[in-house]
Order: sequence, then structure tokens, then C-alpha cells
Amino acid sequence: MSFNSWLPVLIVMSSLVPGLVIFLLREENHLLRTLLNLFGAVIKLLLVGVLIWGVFHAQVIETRWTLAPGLDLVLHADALSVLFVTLSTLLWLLTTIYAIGYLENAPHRSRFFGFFSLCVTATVGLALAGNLFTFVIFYEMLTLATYPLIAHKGSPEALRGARIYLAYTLSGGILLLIGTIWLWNIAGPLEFAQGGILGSIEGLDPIVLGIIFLLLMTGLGVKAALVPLHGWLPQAMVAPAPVSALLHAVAVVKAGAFGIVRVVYDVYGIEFAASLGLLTPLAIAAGITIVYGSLKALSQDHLKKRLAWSTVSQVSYIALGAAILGPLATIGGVVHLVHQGLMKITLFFAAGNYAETLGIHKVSEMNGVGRQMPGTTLAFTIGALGMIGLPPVAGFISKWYLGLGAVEAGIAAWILPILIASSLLNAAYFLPILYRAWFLRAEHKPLVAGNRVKTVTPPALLWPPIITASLALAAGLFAAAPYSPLEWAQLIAEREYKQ
Amino acid sequence: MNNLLTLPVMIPLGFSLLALLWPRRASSIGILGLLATLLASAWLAWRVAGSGPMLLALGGWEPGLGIALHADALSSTLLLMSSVVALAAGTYSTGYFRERSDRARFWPLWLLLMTALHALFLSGDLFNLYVTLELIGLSAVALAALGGKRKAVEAALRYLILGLLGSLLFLAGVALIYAGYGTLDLMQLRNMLAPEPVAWIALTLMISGLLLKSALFPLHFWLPPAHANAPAPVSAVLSALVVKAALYLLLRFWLDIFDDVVTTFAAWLLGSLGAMAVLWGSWKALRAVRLKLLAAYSTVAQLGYLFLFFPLLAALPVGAARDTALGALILMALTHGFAKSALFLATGVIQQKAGHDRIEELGGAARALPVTVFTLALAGVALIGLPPSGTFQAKWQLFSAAIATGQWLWIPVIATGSLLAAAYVFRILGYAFASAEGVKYRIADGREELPALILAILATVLLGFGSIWVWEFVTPGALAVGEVP
Amino acid sequence: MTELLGSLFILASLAFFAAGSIGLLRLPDVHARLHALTKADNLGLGLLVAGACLIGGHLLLALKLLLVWLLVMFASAIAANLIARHAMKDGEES
Amino acid sequence: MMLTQLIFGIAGGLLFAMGLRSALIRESLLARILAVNVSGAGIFLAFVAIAYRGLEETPDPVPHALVLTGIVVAVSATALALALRRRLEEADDE
Amino acid sequence: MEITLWHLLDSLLAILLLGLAWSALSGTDLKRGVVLFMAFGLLLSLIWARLRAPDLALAEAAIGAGLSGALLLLALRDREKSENKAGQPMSLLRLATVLLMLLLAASFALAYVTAVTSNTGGRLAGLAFGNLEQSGVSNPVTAVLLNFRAYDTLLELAVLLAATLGILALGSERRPFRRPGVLLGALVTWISPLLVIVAGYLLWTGAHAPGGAFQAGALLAAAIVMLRLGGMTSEQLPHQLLQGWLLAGGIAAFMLAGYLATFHDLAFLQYPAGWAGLLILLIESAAMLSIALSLGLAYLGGSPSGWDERSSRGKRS
Repeated sequence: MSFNSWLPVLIVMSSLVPGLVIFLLREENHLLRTLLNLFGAVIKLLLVGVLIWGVFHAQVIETRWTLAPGLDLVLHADALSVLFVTLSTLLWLLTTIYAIGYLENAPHRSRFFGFFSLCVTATVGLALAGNLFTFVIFYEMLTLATYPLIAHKGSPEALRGARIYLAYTLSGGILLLIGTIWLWNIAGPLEFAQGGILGSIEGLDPIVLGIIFLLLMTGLGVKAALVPLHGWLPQAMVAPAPVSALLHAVAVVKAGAFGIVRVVYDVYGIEFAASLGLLTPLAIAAGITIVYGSLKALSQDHLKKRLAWSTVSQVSYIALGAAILGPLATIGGVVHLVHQGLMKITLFFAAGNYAETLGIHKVSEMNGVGRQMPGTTLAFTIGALGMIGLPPVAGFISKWYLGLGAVEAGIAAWILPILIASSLLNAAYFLPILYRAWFLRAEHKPLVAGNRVKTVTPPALLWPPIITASLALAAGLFAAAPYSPLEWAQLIAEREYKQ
Repeated sequence: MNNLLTLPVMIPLGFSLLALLWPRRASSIGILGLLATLLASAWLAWRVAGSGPMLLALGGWEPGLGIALHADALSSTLLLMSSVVALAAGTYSTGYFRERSDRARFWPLWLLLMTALHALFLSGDLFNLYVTLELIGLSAVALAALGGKRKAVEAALRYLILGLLGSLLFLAGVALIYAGYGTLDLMQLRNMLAPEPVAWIALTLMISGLLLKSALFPLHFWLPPAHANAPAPVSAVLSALVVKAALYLLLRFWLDIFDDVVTTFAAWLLGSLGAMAVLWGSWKALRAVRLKLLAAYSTVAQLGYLFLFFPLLAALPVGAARDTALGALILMALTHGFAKSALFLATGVIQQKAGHDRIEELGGAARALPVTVFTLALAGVALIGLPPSGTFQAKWQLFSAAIATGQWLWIPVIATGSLLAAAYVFRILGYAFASAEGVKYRIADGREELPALILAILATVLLGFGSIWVWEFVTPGALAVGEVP
Repeated sequence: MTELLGSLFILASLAFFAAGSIGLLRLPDVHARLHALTKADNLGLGLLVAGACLIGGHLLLALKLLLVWLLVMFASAIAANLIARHAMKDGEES
Repeated sequence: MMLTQLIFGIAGGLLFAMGLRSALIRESLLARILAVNVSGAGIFLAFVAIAYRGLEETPDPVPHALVLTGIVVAVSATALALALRRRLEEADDE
Repeated sequence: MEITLWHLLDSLLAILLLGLAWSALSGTDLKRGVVLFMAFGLLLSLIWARLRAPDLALAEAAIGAGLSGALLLLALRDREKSENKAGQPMSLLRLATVLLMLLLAASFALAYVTAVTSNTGGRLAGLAFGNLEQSGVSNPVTAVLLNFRAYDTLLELAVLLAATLGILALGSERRPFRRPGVLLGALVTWISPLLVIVAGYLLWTGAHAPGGAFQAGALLAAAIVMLRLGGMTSEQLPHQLLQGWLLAGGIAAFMLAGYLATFHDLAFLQYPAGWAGLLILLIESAAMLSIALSLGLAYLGGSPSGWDERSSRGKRS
């Protein structure tokens, strides 16, 4: 076994092992827990660095372990998985720091960070999954690991939210499972390969493939919160801020979107999927979700709820990118995987800070927060502008390429209006916030606002959003630089379309 | 000479006598005996894996006149499982029974039950199988009645009577077989049996007896009270091993001895009953008020899954696909054995520490008994069939076989069953995670919490990631009684 | 010759058994029934044993049969006595 | 094959079914225990009938041995069942 | 085949048996049922004799009718709540069950008849008689029980042990009977030793004639029952530890004899040449004692008074 065949396992282990150890730690053992968390996160980051280098030089990095006749557990690194792994590892580090600050002397921290690490383990695992079977395994593990995080507070509504989340994801999981097994049954081991695998297999019934596609998309759409499978997302808002950040930016929602990308490109193959006529329905679903999510966001006064609905809308850009034939759209969708993550996590960090520092949960309470918390608000602003898609923030790049892709694919007629409409709606529900934050003065004294008021945000809470915000900005400004998300996306796109 | 075959039966028997003679040392003697049994079983399994099925003609008489013992992959696998579970549950029991006199009563019977199970797994003679069935029944009933609570005794008595009826049905079949074929030796019968009325009726009688014992819907009614009222370690073994013993015989007869006699219709009948068991059992488990009752009903459901394999196996042509499905069936049985015993032991811990096992009052358990609740979660994962667990691989193959044979009917059943299972498992966890006011738990020590945890880990991690070993070990010669030289 | 004799004895014993059984069924109260049963049966058994001895025509066998007869007499006598006592008590109570 | 075998075999089958039925439908536990015993006896009868090979030939000893084993098993089960039943009635007051 | 007087007798016996069984099961009066069941047992042992199974006749008379009867009669003392309920389901359902019963019986009979008519061979009889010389005993049934199928018998002793331990675990014995009158006392004092002698005789003769460990053990148990009726208290039983050894003895002897052979590289339960007769006798003696004590304790109905005290004293020390 060469190092390359160990690397993926090590990357997974680097969060699994600390997680399991943390479970066993006593509550008081604060220092050791923090060290373990950061240690794991840093190690993982380093390993991912090696991974990037390897993939960029087109080395084969793969771990394989047979579980059953014809069923291998495969961890394999390719451009797409590296993109997602990098994103989740980076954001995990920041979120961990944030969470340590956020949960200072809250109860059950060992349990929390334990499942937190498991959650990232599952995410990285499904990012590195080399075949659909492995993907499904980690996809289900993710469900298990996130349930306790959502239920963490143990309050009735927390348990209720967690229960709803489970009901959705497990049902989705079963459909995904059935679809996968069916496909496995007729097409053999479903190893991901650029350009897809089904196209090259003879004698597959297109109808059956269509049904399976529907099953898979439903299963993945639940986590990706495609309308009408999005019902759990607003309910899951009861979770602590770091969890929401993780859920929306990296873990759950992204896992669904990532899965859609995988299935469309590396299982079916975009051309083949197009030839089966499976893309248009997906595109329509994505479009509807984009608009509907934005509309719902418009009417929310609760900040985190508004952000949640905006996630519903934004994540579907990725699905949309996958649903449009042509490299440009691919680039747009894939790169949005990263951009949306950076921007959305920024927004959630900021929202958490408002709640923690000023006890502000509602948009209507946000007058004048800009003066009280300039750093946080600045970060929030960048994120919001990016979401709207204003240059030079990263969001603009994604939408730009999606638009070009639509034109290239010749379906601009109905895609462009959607993009424009959603951008306007994004503006409509973000700009008022910014306006309140910067230009109105607080009508109530910050000191009486909320219950536990610290007028100054602790650094552990302040810096993560600032960093992510600047990253989002950088991703937009230096989009052309080597190793930038955009460049990776282009790399992926050309590999997907090379045949 | 293969006298090694006798050890897994005779070691527990001998130690049960010792435990009877030295009541004061019963626990240590018992643990020692179970360890020795485990070693013997492991050795046997290793031998079988190495050099194929084994046979021992007891008393040196030719099989037919004498009784033969067989060990093949299937039997030695189950042997190994039962030894492990018995050891874990036995270790737990030393903490469960606080009174020395209780332990003195418990251990001899416990070891007798192990004797009976292992004798059944190894026996190659129809009437001898009847005797082992009775030994299982009586020792299990005696154990289930330990503690002497009215509900326990009543359940035990009904369990005993139904068990006796089951054995009698079995015996009736044996009589017919002897009348028609003039021998009781399985290997000889295997080559003599032909699809004709005698064999059909005899098989029907024996199978219905075994179905009664393995509690297939609608013959399951006796199981929940018996399993839910017995002492925790006993319930664990009743659910994990005793019902499996009857199931083992079913498999042995169905796929091996009576291979030529069984009909596809019968297989479908079993399958449909299994499907109903899955739905009904899971539903009742979801509605259960007490944790032990939930566990018992989930046993009914889990057994249903195993019966779903019968029509699939009947439809699959002999070959790789069929072997894979068979391996999945065995994997599922093993996983359930470990997971369910873990669940019952964990339930026992909670019941003793919280003073009750009412699900809706489990608040704070997660904080007071983290290890046990973690065990519950792991066992739950295995019961639902989520990865990583043996059940996941098994269900994967179950789905796949259903698709391959076009028996779509089972797919919604399995899906619904799994979702219901998820519902009842997370119902427990939900309450266990809930923050509790004023619920007092006593501290549990490792001797009580660890056995369950180990079993749960075996069910999830070992059988989850090592599942291929089951296929490699079991399927090549899973049912190779006939091929023994 | 002895065969015939033995058979006669046995036939006779059957008559006594029959009488005893009829008595058991027909007679009004416990004591009377007991009386009929024990008397008739013991006698019947005796005849039966005698007949069997004659037919068996073997000393050891004969001894065994005699032992059987004695034991049964012993037992039935005591059983009768016990039953009678109980019946008596019940009589007093009622 | 001979008529005797059939007569007792069929009788055995009837006993078996009869016992099974009452064991399932009777409320009283004692009655159920009786029924189980009768049912078992039926099967034993069938076994012994199988073994029977006419007046002159000595019968097949194997079924006899099996039935002997069966009888002991039956009495063990009966004893345990009766003990459980007794405990049940005692435990009533708890 | 021609119908002979024997067949008429057979049919008479069969009908009588069925009638007894039916009336024993269908009545709601349990006492009557038990008594009829004992009569059923006796008739059955008569039938065993008719079918040339004297070993069974002895065993049935002693165990099936005798001891089971004694246990059942004793059980009549414990009232059941459930008895008060009407034991019978409503008529229509009842009819259905009867029909089902007949169906079951019919299918069994069908299979039985086809089996017996198709396979008229001696089945295993030939083999058994063929190997009788090597078995070490001349009574074929004993040969099967203790040599050919000794493993069955070993496990059967385990079954008996399990039942006994279960009974002991359930609680303490029934209250002993009060001292009986002179006559019964005399009967007990006369009969019990006789029973012991007969038991020994049966054990010894079992090697070549009807009889053996089970019949002998049953007789010893009967002796215990007699003594119990004579007002014996459990203090008069051997010491607890000795009782333990007696219970374990049968199985222990079996296992020792079984593994004795394996040192000579023979199969388990294979008796070294020439030793068979002796070993079988030893095993049977031990088994007889185990059986006797087990059944005796079963009649006592629980662990003899003083057992728990002893164990609890053990706990304190």
C-alpha cells in the first residue's frame, strides 16, 4: 500500500478519531477538547494540501476495501472531490473555532463536538466517495451525525425539528438507496468516472434509467432542499448557529447538491443524461426552487429563517448548473458549490454574532447594528452583496457563467429571466437589511437588547466571518489566479467534456 | 477423529454440573465455562474454514444406527455467534443478579441452554434434534421464569406449552419420516427424500412446528410477553439465539435436506408471512410503551426480514447470485443476533438504573448513562439497517435480489419496515436525549455496560466493514452436510 | 387338563370382576360400593392368579403371581380403608 | 404391512390431533397440560405401531427406545409446567 | 390380509383409548379429567404390552400413568382463576376446530398409511439386531438407549436436569402431608423397601430383559412418593450437596464413559471393546439415581426447605 492509497483514509480518520476520543472526554476537559479539535482540523487541512498537489499532477489516489461480492468501499480523489474536500475542510476549521467561542461554557460540549467531527467525517467521506455505493454509505452517516446536532438543545422544538429532519432525510435516503441498488443491479459497480459510465453500457432501458434518475434525484433533492422536498430546512433552524452554518454551507445541503452533480456528470454523464431528456425536468425543478426560495425569504422577519430560505434558492444554482448542457454552465454550477459555501457561512456566522452579542434575532431589530458591530456587519455586507451577485464578489462569477451556459445551451429564453428575477429578489431581501444596519440608528439601547449582552464580540466569533468574507471577495477578485475555485471548476469541466 | 465436535456441547454441560455442585462459585465457573466454549467453537470454525465440513459418528456406529454430528460453515458460524453472545450476556448477568442464590440458580440453567443450542447446531439426526429442541425449550422456560414475578411466570408457562406443541408437531413429522424412509440420519435422508405425500406432510408438520418456535407471524403472539418479561440477559439470548435455533433448522431443512421436496408456493407463503411480520412487528414496536416490549416486537419484525429471503432463494438459480443472497441472509441473522442482544442488555441496564423502562420517561438517560445510550444507538443503527452495519449490506442484497428476480412486491415492504424501524429507534433516542427534570439514575459499572457495547460494536463495525468475511466463509460450503466425506 | 381348569378359574374371575363393577355402578352409597368392589375384585383377582398359575405351570412364575396378589390385596385393603374414613368424615360434616 | 399397524397408527394420529386441539382452545392451564400429554402419547403410539412387526417377529427396538426417551421428556415437561402453574397461583396475591 | 381376533381386540383397545382421551379432554371437571388421564395411561401401557413393547409398558405404567398421575393429582390442589371461566369457545368456532383437528388427523393418517404400506422393510431393526453382540447387552432396547443412541439418552438426562433445576428455582417445596393413619404408615413402611428391591432388580435385568434405568428410577421415585405420602419431610432426604451429586451423577457418568474412549482414539461415547457391558451398567446405575431424585424432587414441588437458607448463609459468609 503506497502513501497515495492511504491518503484518503487518513483524511477521513483525521476527523473521525478526534471525534471518537472527544466523546469519551469529560465535560470539564475544555482544553484537551479544543486542542483535539484544532489538531484534527489542521492535520486534515495539511493532508488536503497534499491531496490537491497529487490530483493536480494527475496521480491516482484511491483506497479500496471490499465489503460484499461486487461491492467495494472506494475512496478516490478527483478534481471535483478535491474541490469539495478543500471547501469543507477549510470551513470546518473556521467553524470549529467559531463554535468553540460560541459554545463557551454551554452544556454537553463533548457530545456536540463529537458529533460535529463525525458530521465532517461523513461530508469528507462522501466528497471522496469513488462510487455511488460509498457515496450512499456516507450520505446516510451524515444523516445520523447531524441529527444529534439539530436536537442538541434538547428543547421540545429542537427535538421536533430534528424529528422532521430525520423523517425527510431517511425517506429520501431509502429512495436513493433503492435507486442506487437498482442501477447497480443492471449496470454493475457504479464507479464514478468523468464523462459518466452508463453511456458506454449497452442494452439499458431508457425508461428504467429515467425512473432510477427520478429516484436518485428525489433522494438527493431532499438534502439539497429542492422544492417541494425542502420542508425540513426551515425547521432545522432551531440548531445552534455553528450547526446551521455547517448545514447550509458545507454539510447537508451541499452534500445533496454535490450528489446531484456526481450523478449527472460521473454516473449518467451529462451528454447521455441530456440524450435521455432528463436534464430539462431537473432544470425546471431547480428554477422553481430558485424563485420560490427567494420569494419565501422575502417574507421572513426572523434573520436565520430568511437566510435559510435564501439557501434553498442559492443551492439550486448548483443543480441548475448541472442541469444545463455545456461546459460554461458546468463551471458556473460547480464553482457556485464553493462560492455559495463561503458567502452563506459568512452570513450565518454574522447572524450568530448578532444573536450572541446584541441578542438580535429579527431583521426588524437590526437598526444601527453597523455602528455597534462594524466588523461583523462588514462581513455580512460582503456576503449579502455576493449573494445578490454584484461584482467583484464571488457570487457574480457563478451567475455570470450560469448565464453564459444558458445562452450556450440555447435555453437562455427561460433561464436568464429566472437568474435576473432571483437576483432582484435577493437584492430585495438583502438590501433592506444592509440599509437598516448602516443607515438607521438603533431605536433601543443595545444594553437592554437581548438577555446576555456583551457589546464587544469575542475574537473567536469575530474573525471567522471576516476571513470567510475576505475569501469570498478574493475568490471573485482573483478568479483567474492558479488554484482558484474558478480554475478548478474549469479543470473539472474540461475533464467532464473531454470525450 | 473429530471428537472436537463434541466440545462445544459437552463443555457447557460439564460446567453446568460444576456450577450446580459449587453454587457459591457459580459465576466464576460459568464465565470460565463460556470462555472454554468460545475457544472450542472458534477452533471448530477455524477447522471448518480450513479443511471443510466435519463429521463425527458418535459411538463409532454407522450413521443411521448411531447419531452423527456435523459441522459446516453455517452451523459453525452460528455456533460462534451463540458462544460470543452467551459470554457477553453471562458477564452482564453477574452484575444483573445481585443475590448469590439467584446466580446459583441462573448459571446451571444458562449453561444447559448453551448445551442445547450447540447440540442443535451440530446434530445430524432428526430425533436427536427433537431432544435438543425440548432441552432448549425447557431450559429457556426455566430461565425466563427466574425471579418469579407473576407476569414472567405466566408468560413462561404459555411459552412452555406452545414450545411443547411445536416440538410435538416436529416429532410427528419425524415419526412419518421414519415410517416412510426407515432412517433418521439427515445425510441419508438428504439422498432418499423425494417429492411425495409422505415427505410433504412430514415436512409441513416439522416446518409448522419450527415456525411456531421461530415466532413467524401470525404465530408470534407468544414471543413479546415471554421476551419482555424475562430477566434482561435471558431476553437477550431468547431473542438473539433461541429463535435463531429454530430458524437454523428451517434453513437446514429448506435449503439442504428437503431441497427437492419444497415448493415455490410454500416459499412464497413464508415470504408473505414474513412481509406481514415486518410490517406488523415494526408497527407494534413503534406503539410500544416499554423498551423491552419494543425490543421484543422488533424481534418479530426482524425475523420477518429473514423469511423474505425464502421466495428470493427459491427464484434465484443455483450459482453466485444465490450464494450471495444466502450469505446476506446469514449476515442479517448474525447482525440481528448481536444487535438485539445488545439492545436487550442495554435495556436491562436502563431498567435497573432508572427503575423502569417506560420509553417516554427516559429523559436524561443520555446524560446519566452515555455508554448505554450510545449502545442503544449503535444497536438501533443495526436494526434499522443503516451503514455501517451488517444489516445494511444484507438489506442491500435483499433489495438487489428482489429487483433481480422481479419480485417488486417486497421492496415497499422492506422500505416501510426500515422507516418504521428508524421511527421506533429514534423515538427512543429522542426521549433519551431530552433534558430531564428530577430523573434519578444509579451509576452503572463497566461489567454491566461494556458487554452490550461490545455486542453492538460487533454488529455494526465488525460485521459492517468485515461483512465480506461472512460471504467468503459461509457461502462456499454453507450447506454442505451432504458433501461430508 | 390343568389348562382347562385354569381357564375355568379365569372365567369365574371374570364373573366376579363383572359383579364388582356392576356393584360399583349401581350401589347407592360409598361404603356399599367399596364393599362390592374390594370383596369382588380381590376374589376375582385371586381366581385370576390361580388360573394363571395353573396355565403358566411354572413355580417361580406362580410365586411372582402370588406376590402380586398379596400386594394388591394389601394396597386395596388400605385404600378402601382410607376412602371409607374420608367418606365417614364427610358424612359427619354434612 | 399389517392391519394392527394401521389401526394403532391412525388412532395415534387422532390422539395427536385431539390433544393439539384442546391444548389450543382450552382456557384451563391444567387441561392444556393434559392435552399436550395426550397429544404426545398419540405420536408415541404411532411410533410403536411402526415398530410392530407381527406376533412372531421381534419388533424394531429403535422406536421403542425413542418413545422411552419421549416419555421421560414428557414427564419432565409436565412436572415443570405444573410447578410453574403452582407458582402462578401462589403469585396471584402479589 | 385376513381379519383375525387380534384385530378386533386392537380396534377395541384403540376405540377405548380414544374414548378415554376424548372424555378426559372435553370435560370441564378437571379432577375427572385427571383420573381419566391416569386410566388412559394404564390402558396405553396395556397397548404397549400388546404391541410387544414390554419396556415401554413398564415405563408407561411407572412414569406415564404413575408419576404423572401423582403430579397431576397433587396439582389439583392449586385452584386456577382461569378454571372458573367457561373453558369452551362458542359452538361454531368449536365445530371449526373439530374439523381442523380431523383434517390434521386425516393428513397424518394418510401419510402414515402410505409410509407404512410403501416401506415394509424392518427399517433400522436389522442394523440394530446385527450389532447387538457388540453392544454389550442383549436387550435390544437397552442397546439402542445406552449404546447406539446413547447421545440421545445423555441429552435426555440433561432435559430432566433442566426441568428439575427449573422446578427448584421456582420456589420452595409444598407443605409435607400430615402423618397418616397406622394402616397407610404400615403400607409405606412395607412397600418402600420392596420398591427399592424391585428397582434394583429392574436395573440389573435391563441388560437382557425388559427393564433398565428409567423403569428402575421411576420405581425409586415412586418409593419417594410413597414416603412423602407417609409424611416424610425433606430433612429426611440426603444432604443438599449429596443431592447435587446425585442429580449430576447420571450425566457425569455418561460424559466420563464417553470421553474414556477418546483417549484410545475412539469416537465419543464409543465403549472400549469388552467394557461395554460394565460401563453401561455403571451409567445406568448413576442415571437411575439421578432420575429417581429428579422425579422425587418434582413431586416435592420445589427446592426442599433449607436449601435457600444454606445458600443465603453462603452469601453472608
